[in-house]
Amino acid sequence: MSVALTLLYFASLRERTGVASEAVDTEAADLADLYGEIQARHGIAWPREHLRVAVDGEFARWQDPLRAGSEVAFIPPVSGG
Amino acid sequence: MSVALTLLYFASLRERTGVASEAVDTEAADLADLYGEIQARHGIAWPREHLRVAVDGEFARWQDPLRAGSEVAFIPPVSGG
Amino acid sequence: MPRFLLSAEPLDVAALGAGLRDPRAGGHATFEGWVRDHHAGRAVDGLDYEAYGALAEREGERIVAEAMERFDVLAACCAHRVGALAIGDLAVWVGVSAAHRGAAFDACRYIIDEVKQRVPIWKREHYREGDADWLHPVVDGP
Amino acid sequence: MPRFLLSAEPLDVAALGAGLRDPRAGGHATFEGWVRDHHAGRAVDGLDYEAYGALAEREGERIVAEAMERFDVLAACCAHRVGALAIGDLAVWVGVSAAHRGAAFDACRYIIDEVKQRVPIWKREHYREGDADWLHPVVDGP
Repeated sequence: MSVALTLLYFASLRERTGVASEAVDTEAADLADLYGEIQARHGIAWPREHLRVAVDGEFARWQDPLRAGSEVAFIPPVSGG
Repeated sequence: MSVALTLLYFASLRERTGVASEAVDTEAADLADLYGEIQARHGIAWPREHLRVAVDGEFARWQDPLRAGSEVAFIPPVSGG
Repeated sequence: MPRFLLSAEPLDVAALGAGLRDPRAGGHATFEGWVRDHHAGRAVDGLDYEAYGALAEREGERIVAEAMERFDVLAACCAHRVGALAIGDLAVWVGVSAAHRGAAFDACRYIIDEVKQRVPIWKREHYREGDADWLHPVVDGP
Repeated sequence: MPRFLLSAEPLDVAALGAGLRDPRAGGHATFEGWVRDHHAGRAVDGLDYEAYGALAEREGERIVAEAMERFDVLAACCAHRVGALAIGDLAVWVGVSAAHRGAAFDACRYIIDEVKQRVPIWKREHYREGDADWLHPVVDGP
Protein backbone atom coordinates (compact mmCIF):
# COMPACT_ATOMS: atom_id res chain seq x y z
CA MET A 1 0.00 0.00 0.00
CA SER A 2 1.85 3.08 -1.15
CA VAL A 3 1.42 6.63 0.11
CA ALA A 4 1.72 9.82 -2.00
CA LEU A 5 3.76 12.59 -0.39
CA THR A 6 5.55 15.78 -1.24
CA LEU A 7 9.16 16.09 -0.10
CA LEU A 8 10.83 19.44 0.54
CA TYR A 9 14.58 20.02 0.40
CA PHE A 10 16.56 22.93 1.76
CA ALA A 11 20.13 24.24 1.64
CA SER A 12 22.71 21.53 0.88
CA LEU A 13 20.01 18.84 0.64
CA ARG A 14 18.33 20.91 -2.07
CA GLU A 15 21.62 21.22 -3.89
CA ARG A 16 22.29 17.50 -3.51
CA THR A 17 18.89 16.41 -4.84
CA GLY A 18 18.76 19.21 -7.41
CA VAL A 19 15.13 20.00 -6.54
CA ALA A 20 13.34 22.09 -3.92
CA SER A 21 10.48 19.60 -3.81
CA GLU A 22 9.39 16.34 -5.36
CA ALA A 23 6.28 14.15 -5.36
CA VAL A 24 6.88 10.55 -4.31
CA ASP A 25 4.92 7.36 -3.87
CA THR A 26 6.44 5.31 -1.10
CA GLU A 27 5.84 2.10 0.81
CA ALA A 28 8.04 3.21 3.70
CA ALA A 29 6.62 2.33 7.12
CA ASP A 30 7.56 5.56 8.85
CA LEU A 31 9.56 8.76 8.41
CA ALA A 32 12.82 7.04 9.35
CA ASP A 33 12.24 4.46 6.66
CA LEU A 34 11.36 7.17 4.17
CA TYR A 35 14.60 8.99 4.88
CA GLY A 36 16.49 5.75 4.24
CA GLU A 37 14.87 5.47 0.80
CA ILE A 38 15.67 9.09 -0.06
CA GLN A 39 19.23 8.78 1.19
CA ALA A 40 19.83 5.82 -1.07
CA ARG A 41 18.13 7.34 -4.11
CA HIS A 42 19.92 10.72 -3.91
CA GLY A 43 23.19 9.57 -2.36
CA ILE A 44 22.74 11.72 0.76
CA ALA A 45 25.52 11.20 3.29
CA TRP A 46 23.89 12.84 6.36
CA PRO A 47 23.21 10.22 9.06
CA ARG A 48 19.64 10.53 10.26
CA GLU A 49 20.81 11.44 13.78
CA HIS A 50 22.02 14.80 12.51
CA LEU A 51 18.71 15.75 10.93
CA ARG A 52 15.24 16.59 12.15
CA VAL A 53 12.06 15.84 10.26
CA ALA A 54 8.93 17.94 9.82
CA VAL A 55 5.45 17.12 8.50
CA ASP A 56 3.16 19.87 7.21
CA GLY A 57 5.20 22.61 8.82
CA GLU A 58 5.56 21.02 12.28
CA PHE A 59 8.43 19.03 13.71
CA ALA A 60 7.65 15.29 13.82
CA ARG A 61 9.23 12.09 15.16
CA TRP A 62 11.07 9.65 12.97
CA GLN A 63 8.77 6.87 14.21
CA ASP A 64 5.64 8.67 13.04
CA PRO A 65 3.70 6.83 10.27
CA LEU A 66 3.27 8.48 6.88
CA ARG A 67 0.13 10.49 6.14
CA ALA A 68 -1.09 10.51 2.54
CA GLY A 69 -0.91 13.96 0.98
CA SER A 70 1.39 15.43 3.59
CA GLU A 71 4.46 17.55 3.04
CA VAL A 72 7.62 16.10 4.54
CA ALA A 73 10.86 18.03 5.06
CA PHE A 74 14.20 16.69 6.21
CA ILE A 75 15.89 19.45 8.19
CA PRO A 76 19.70 19.52 8.09
CA PRO A 77 21.49 21.33 10.96
CA VAL A 78 20.44 24.97 10.93
CA SER A 79 22.70 28.02 10.74
CA GLY A 80 20.53 31.11 11.01
CA GLY A 81 21.34 34.14 13.11
CA MET B 1 46.43 77.81 58.52
CA SER B 2 43.24 77.95 56.50
CA VAL B 3 42.72 76.69 52.97
CA ALA B 4 40.42 78.26 50.36
CA LEU B 5 38.29 75.76 48.44
CA THR B 6 35.21 75.59 46.28
CA LEU B 7 32.54 73.09 47.29
CA LEU B 8 30.08 71.57 44.80
CA TYR B 9 26.69 70.19 45.76
CA PHE B 10 24.42 67.95 43.72
CA ALA B 11 20.91 66.52 43.90
CA SER B 12 19.51 66.40 47.46
CA LEU B 13 22.71 67.91 48.89
CA ARG B 14 22.24 70.89 46.62
CA GLU B 15 18.65 71.23 47.78
CA ARG B 16 19.70 70.89 51.40
CA THR B 17 22.44 73.55 51.19
CA GLY B 18 20.45 75.74 48.82
CA VAL B 19 23.49 76.34 46.60
CA ALA B 20 25.20 74.47 43.75
CA SER B 21 28.61 75.69 44.93
CA GLU B 22 30.17 77.80 47.63
CA ALA B 23 33.62 79.21 48.43
CA VAL B 24 34.92 78.26 51.87
CA ASP B 25 37.98 78.89 54.02
CA THR B 26 38.59 75.91 56.23
CA GLU B 27 41.07 74.64 58.76
CA ALA B 28 39.96 71.06 58.32
CA ALA B 29 42.85 68.57 58.29
CA ASP B 30 41.49 66.35 55.52
CA LEU B 31 38.40 65.72 53.39
CA ALA B 32 36.72 63.70 56.15
CA ASP B 33 37.15 66.60 58.54
CA LEU B 34 35.85 69.02 55.94
CA TYR B 35 32.71 66.95 55.47
CA GLY B 36 32.15 67.02 59.23
CA GLU B 37 32.25 70.84 59.16
CA ILE B 38 29.86 71.03 56.22
CA GLN B 39 27.49 68.48 57.79
CA ALA B 40 27.26 70.57 60.94
CA ARG B 41 26.88 73.90 59.15
CA HIS B 42 24.16 72.73 56.72
CA GLY B 43 22.50 70.09 58.90
CA ILE B 44 23.26 67.27 56.48
CA ALA B 45 22.15 63.89 57.80
CA TRP B 46 24.07 61.61 55.40
CA PRO B 47 26.71 59.59 57.26
CA ARG B 48 30.04 59.89 55.49
CA GLU B 49 30.12 56.15 54.82
CA HIS B 50 27.29 56.56 52.30
CA LEU B 51 29.05 59.26 50.28
CA ARG B 52 32.10 59.46 48.07
CA VAL B 53 34.29 62.50 47.70
CA ALA B 54 35.91 63.98 44.60
CA VAL B 55 38.59 66.63 44.14
CA ASP B 56 38.93 68.51 40.86
CA GLY B 57 36.79 66.01 38.95
CA GLU B 58 38.48 62.83 40.25
CA PHE B 59 37.42 60.54 43.07
CA ALA B 60 39.56 61.02 46.17
CA ARG B 61 40.03 59.42 49.60
CA TRP B 62 38.60 60.88 52.77
CA GLN B 63 42.08 60.88 54.29
CA ASP B 64 43.51 63.06 51.53
CA PRO B 65 44.76 66.48 52.74
CA LEU B 66 43.13 69.63 51.37
CA ARG B 67 44.67 71.40 48.38
CA ALA B 68 44.27 75.18 48.22
CA GLY B 69 42.17 76.30 45.28
CA SER B 70 40.73 72.85 44.55
CA GLU B 71 37.11 71.99 43.84
CA VAL B 72 35.64 69.46 46.27
CA ALA B 73 32.41 67.56 45.70
CA PHE B 74 30.57 65.28 48.12
CA ILE B 75 28.88 62.58 46.05
CA PRO B 76 25.64 61.16 47.47
CA PRO B 77 24.59 57.70 46.27
CA VAL B 78 24.01 57.84 42.51
CA SER B 79 20.86 56.89 40.61
CA GLY B 80 21.58 57.26 36.91
CA GLY B 81 20.50 54.76 34.27
CA MET C 1 0.81 40.61 15.58
CA PRO C 2 3.57 38.12 14.81
CA ARG C 3 6.50 38.14 17.20
CA PHE C 4 8.79 36.35 14.78
CA LEU C 5 9.09 37.36 11.18
CA LEU C 6 11.09 36.50 8.11
CA SER C 7 11.83 39.32 5.71
CA ALA C 8 13.22 39.42 2.18
CA GLU C 9 13.71 43.20 2.63
CA PRO C 10 16.12 45.05 4.96
CA LEU C 11 14.85 45.10 8.54
CA ASP C 12 13.44 48.39 9.81
CA VAL C 13 14.98 48.48 13.27
CA ALA C 14 13.26 51.70 14.32
CA ALA C 15 9.83 50.27 13.49
CA LEU C 16 10.59 46.97 15.20
CA GLY C 17 11.73 48.78 18.35
CA ALA C 18 8.71 51.08 18.32
CA GLY C 19 6.46 48.01 18.43
CA LEU C 20 7.93 47.08 21.83
CA ARG C 21 7.38 50.39 23.65
CA ASP C 22 5.47 50.17 26.91
CA PRO C 23 5.09 52.83 29.63
CA ARG C 24 5.79 50.14 32.23
CA ALA C 25 9.13 49.26 30.62
CA GLY C 26 12.36 50.52 32.16
CA GLY C 27 14.75 48.39 30.13
CA HIS C 28 14.99 47.46 26.47
CA ALA C 29 17.70 45.06 25.32
CA THR C 30 18.38 44.35 21.67
CA PHE C 31 20.66 42.09 19.72
CA GLU C 32 21.66 42.61 16.10
CA GLY C 33 23.42 39.88 14.15
CA TRP C 34 25.56 41.41 11.40
CA VAL C 35 27.20 39.64 8.48
CA ARG C 36 30.87 39.61 9.37
CA ASP C 37 33.83 39.42 7.05
CA HIS C 38 35.29 36.17 8.33
CA HIS C 39 34.27 32.75 9.58
CA ALA C 40 36.41 29.85 10.77
CA GLY C 41 39.53 31.56 9.50
CA ARG C 42 38.22 32.28 6.00
CA ALA C 43 37.50 35.70 4.48
CA VAL C 44 33.78 36.06 3.67
CA ASP C 45 32.31 38.32 0.97
CA GLY C 46 28.61 37.87 1.65
CA LEU C 47 25.97 35.22 2.19
CA ASP C 48 22.53 33.89 1.38
CA TYR C 49 19.91 32.87 3.92
CA GLU C 50 17.31 30.29 3.04
CA ALA C 51 14.40 29.38 5.33
CA TYR C 52 11.68 26.78 5.55
CA GLY C 53 9.22 29.62 5.95
CA ALA C 54 6.16 27.98 7.52
CA LEU C 55 8.16 26.02 10.08
CA ALA C 56 10.61 28.84 10.79
CA GLU C 57 7.78 31.22 11.66
CA ARG C 58 6.10 28.68 13.94
CA GLU C 59 9.30 27.72 15.72
CA GLY C 60 10.34 31.37 16.03
CA GLU C 61 6.98 32.29 17.58
CA ARG C 62 7.34 29.39 19.97
CA ILE C 63 10.77 30.62 21.09
CA VAL C 64 9.53 34.16 21.74
CA ALA C 65 6.55 32.75 23.66
CA GLU C 66 8.93 30.62 25.77
CA ALA C 67 11.05 33.68 26.56
CA MET C 68 7.96 35.60 27.66
CA GLU C 69 6.96 32.76 29.97
CA ARG C 70 10.40 32.22 31.48
CA PHE C 71 11.39 35.83 32.07
CA ASP C 72 9.49 38.76 33.51
CA VAL C 73 9.21 40.76 30.28
CA LEU C 74 6.54 42.96 28.70
CA ALA C 75 7.18 42.59 24.96
CA ALA C 76 9.58 40.77 22.65
CA CYS C 77 10.11 40.31 18.95
CA CYS C 78 12.58 38.73 16.54
CA ALA C 79 13.02 39.32 12.80
CA HIS C 80 15.34 37.42 10.45
CA ARG C 81 16.42 38.21 6.91
CA VAL C 82 16.30 35.78 4.01
CA GLY C 83 18.02 36.26 0.66
CA ALA C 84 21.38 37.73 -0.30
CA LEU C 85 23.26 39.82 2.29
CA ALA C 86 26.53 41.77 2.15
CA ILE C 87 29.16 42.30 4.85
CA GLY C 88 27.78 44.54 7.59
CA ASP C 89 24.14 43.85 6.71
CA LEU C 90 21.70 43.17 9.51
CA ALA C 91 20.79 39.46 9.45
CA VAL C 92 18.73 39.12 12.61
CA TRP C 93 17.23 41.47 15.18
CA VAL C 94 15.91 40.65 18.65
CA GLY C 95 14.32 43.21 20.98
CA VAL C 96 12.89 42.77 24.47
CA SER C 97 11.24 45.31 26.80
CA ALA C 98 10.87 44.68 30.52
CA ALA C 99 10.31 46.56 33.77
CA HIS C 100 13.89 45.69 34.80
CA ARG C 101 17.03 45.21 32.78
CA GLY C 102 18.06 41.75 34.00
CA ALA C 103 14.99 40.10 32.50
CA ALA C 104 15.37 42.09 29.27
CA PHE C 105 18.96 40.89 28.80
CA ASP C 106 18.18 37.30 29.76
CA ALA C 107 15.19 37.01 27.44
CA CYS C 108 17.05 38.66 24.55
CA ARG C 109 19.91 36.21 24.89
CA TYR C 110 17.56 33.25 25.24
CA ILE C 111 15.78 34.16 22.03
CA ILE C 112 18.91 34.57 19.89
CA ASP C 113 20.48 31.41 21.33
CA GLU C 114 17.39 29.33 20.62
CA VAL C 115 16.77 30.84 17.19
CA LYS C 116 20.28 29.89 16.15
CA GLN C 117 19.80 26.33 17.33
CA ARG C 118 16.22 25.56 16.37
CA VAL C 119 14.79 27.72 13.60
CA PRO C 120 15.11 26.19 10.11
CA ILE C 121 17.18 28.88 8.44
CA TRP C 122 20.42 28.13 6.64
CA LYS C 123 23.37 30.28 5.68
CA ARG C 124 25.46 29.89 2.55
CA GLU C 125 28.76 31.70 2.85
CA HIS C 126 30.56 33.13 -0.16
CA TYR C 127 34.29 33.12 0.39
CA ARG C 128 36.68 35.68 -1.00
CA GLU C 129 38.49 32.86 -2.78
CA GLY C 130 35.41 32.27 -4.95
CA ASP C 131 33.79 29.14 -3.50
CA ALA C 132 30.67 28.96 -1.34
CA ASP C 133 29.30 26.62 1.30
CA TRP C 134 26.11 25.87 3.17
CA LEU C 135 26.74 25.84 6.90
CA HIS C 136 25.33 22.86 8.77
CA PRO C 137 26.95 22.90 12.19
CA VAL C 138 26.34 19.54 13.82
CA VAL C 139 25.30 19.85 17.44
CA ASP C 140 25.87 16.87 19.72
CA GLY C 141 22.59 15.08 20.39
CA PRO C 142 20.20 13.97 21.78
CA MET D 1 35.99 60.13 20.09
CA PRO D 2 34.41 59.95 23.54
CA ARG D 3 32.91 56.60 24.44
CA PHE D 4 30.76 58.06 27.19
CA LEU D 5 28.70 61.16 26.71
CA LEU D 6 26.17 63.23 28.56
CA SER D 7 23.51 64.92 26.49
CA ALA D 8 20.92 67.58 27.25
CA GLU D 9 19.21 66.68 23.94
CA PRO D 10 17.37 63.45 22.98
CA LEU D 11 19.84 60.68 22.11
CA ASP D 12 20.21 59.83 18.42
CA VAL D 13 20.25 56.05 18.62
CA ALA D 14 20.82 55.52 14.89
CA ALA D 15 23.91 57.74 14.94
CA LEU D 16 25.24 56.13 18.11
CA GLY D 17 24.82 52.65 16.62
CA ALA D 18 26.41 53.69 13.34
CA GLY D 19 29.54 54.71 15.24
CA LEU D 20 30.00 51.10 16.38
CA ARG D 21 29.88 49.40 12.97
CA ASP D 22 32.82 47.17 12.11
CA PRO D 23 33.16 44.62 9.28
CA ARG D 24 34.66 42.15 11.78
CA ALA D 25 31.60 42.40 14.04
CA GLY D 26 29.01 39.61 14.03
CA GLY D 27 27.07 40.70 17.09
CA HIS D 28 25.81 44.03 18.37
CA ALA D 29 24.06 44.22 21.73
CA THR D 30 22.35 47.35 22.97
CA PHE D 31 20.58 48.42 26.11
CA GLU D 32 18.12 51.29 26.36
CA GLY D 33 16.95 52.58 29.71
CA TRP D 34 13.50 54.12 29.41
CA VAL D 35 11.68 56.28 31.93
CA ARG D 36 8.97 54.04 33.32
CA ASP D 37 5.69 55.02 34.84
CA HIS D 38 6.22 53.50 38.27
CA HIS D 39 8.90 53.01 40.89
CA ALA D 40 8.75 51.29 44.27
CA GLY D 41 4.97 51.10 44.04
CA ARG D 42 4.41 54.77 43.18
CA ALA D 43 3.08 56.19 39.91
CA VAL D 44 5.70 58.36 38.20
CA ASP D 45 4.98 61.24 35.80
CA GLY D 46 8.52 62.11 34.72
CA LEU D 47 11.95 62.87 36.07
CA ASP D 48 15.03 65.09 36.01
CA TYR D 49 18.60 63.88 35.70
CA GLU D 50 21.43 65.92 37.15
CA ALA D 51 25.11 65.03 36.65
CA TYR D 52 28.47 66.10 37.95
CA GLY D 53 29.57 66.49 34.35
CA ALA D 54 33.37 66.39 34.51
CA LEU D 55 33.49 63.41 36.85
CA ALA D 56 30.62 61.58 35.14
CA GLU D 57 32.39 61.72 31.80
CA ARG D 58 35.66 60.48 33.26
CA GLU D 59 34.08 57.66 35.23
CA GLY D 60 31.92 56.69 32.25
CA GLU D 61 34.96 56.53 29.96
CA ARG D 62 36.73 54.42 32.54
CA ILE D 63 33.84 51.96 32.65
CA VAL D 64 33.72 51.58 28.86
CA ALA D 65 37.52 51.10 28.81
CA GLU D 66 37.20 48.39 31.50
CA ALA D 67 34.54 46.60 29.45
CA MET D 68 36.78 46.65 26.39
CA GLU D 69 39.65 45.14 28.39
CA ARG D 70 37.57 42.46 30.08
CA PHE D 71 35.57 41.25 27.11
CA ASP D 72 36.54 40.44 23.54
CA VAL D 73 34.73 43.36 21.90
CA LEU D 74 35.47 45.69 18.99
CA ALA D 75 33.64 48.88 19.92
CA ALA D 76 31.46 50.20 22.74
CA CYS D 77 29.74 53.41 23.69
CA CYS D 78 27.37 54.76 26.33
CA ALA D 79 25.30 57.96 26.30
CA HIS D 80 23.20 59.34 29.15
CA ARG D 81 20.60 62.10 29.17
CA VAL D 82 20.51 64.98 31.62
CA GLY D 83 17.58 67.34 32.15
CA ALA D 84 13.83 66.76 32.20
CA LEU D 85 12.45 63.49 30.78
CA ALA D 86 8.93 62.19 30.28
CA ILE D 87 7.57 58.63 30.58
CA GLY D 88 8.94 56.50 27.73
CA ASP D 89 11.88 58.81 27.04
CA LEU D 90 15.28 57.26 26.46
CA ALA D 91 17.46 57.97 29.51
CA VAL D 92 20.56 55.91 28.73
CA TRP D 93 21.88 53.96 25.75
CA VAL D 94 24.66 51.38 25.67
CA GLY D 95 25.89 49.67 22.51
CA VAL D 96 28.62 47.07 22.02
CA SER D 97 29.91 45.39 18.84
CA ALA D 98 31.92 42.16 18.94
CA ALA D 99 32.89 39.27 16.70
CA HIS D 100 30.66 36.99 18.81
CA ARG D 101 27.44 37.63 20.66
CA GLY D 102 28.45 36.38 24.12
CA ALA D 103 31.06 39.09 24.57
CA ALA D 104 28.71 41.74 23.19
CA PHE D 105 25.99 40.86 25.73
CA ASP D 106 28.43 40.57 28.64
CA ALA D 107 30.14 43.89 27.93
CA CYS D 108 26.81 45.67 27.43
CA ARG D 109 25.53 44.42 30.74
CA TYR D 110 28.79 45.26 32.51
CA ILE D 111 28.63 48.84 31.27
CA ILE D 112 25.05 49.53 32.30
CA ASP D 113 25.54 47.83 35.70
CA GLU D 114 28.65 49.87 36.46
CA VAL D 115 27.22 53.13 35.13
CA LYS D 116 24.26 52.77 37.47
CA GLN D 117 26.54 52.15 40.44
CA ARG D 118 29.43 54.49 39.84
CA VAL D 119 28.68 57.44 37.56
CA PRO D 120 27.65 60.62 39.41
CA ILE D 121 24.21 61.12 37.89
CA TRP D 122 21.10 61.54 40.00
CA LYS D 123 17.44 61.10 39.26
CA ARG D 124 14.63 63.17 40.71
CA GLU D 125 11.28 61.44 40.32
CA HIS D 126 8.04 63.38 39.98
CA TYR D 127 5.16 61.40 41.39
CA ARG D 128 1.62 61.55 40.10
CA GLU D 129 0.53 62.67 43.58
CA GLY D 130 2.48 65.90 43.11
CA ASP D 131 5.61 65.45 45.19
CA ALA D 132 9.12 64.71 43.95
CA ASP D 133 12.22 63.03 45.34
CA TRP D 134 15.89 62.65 44.59
CA LEU D 135 16.84 58.98 44.53
CA HIS D 136 19.92 58.06 46.54
CA PRO D 137 19.89 54.27 46.82
CA VAL D 138 22.37 53.29 49.49
CA VAL D 139 24.53 50.36 48.44
CA ASP D 140 26.17 48.25 51.13
CA GLY D 141 29.80 48.81 50.69
CA PRO D 142 32.52 48.69 49.98
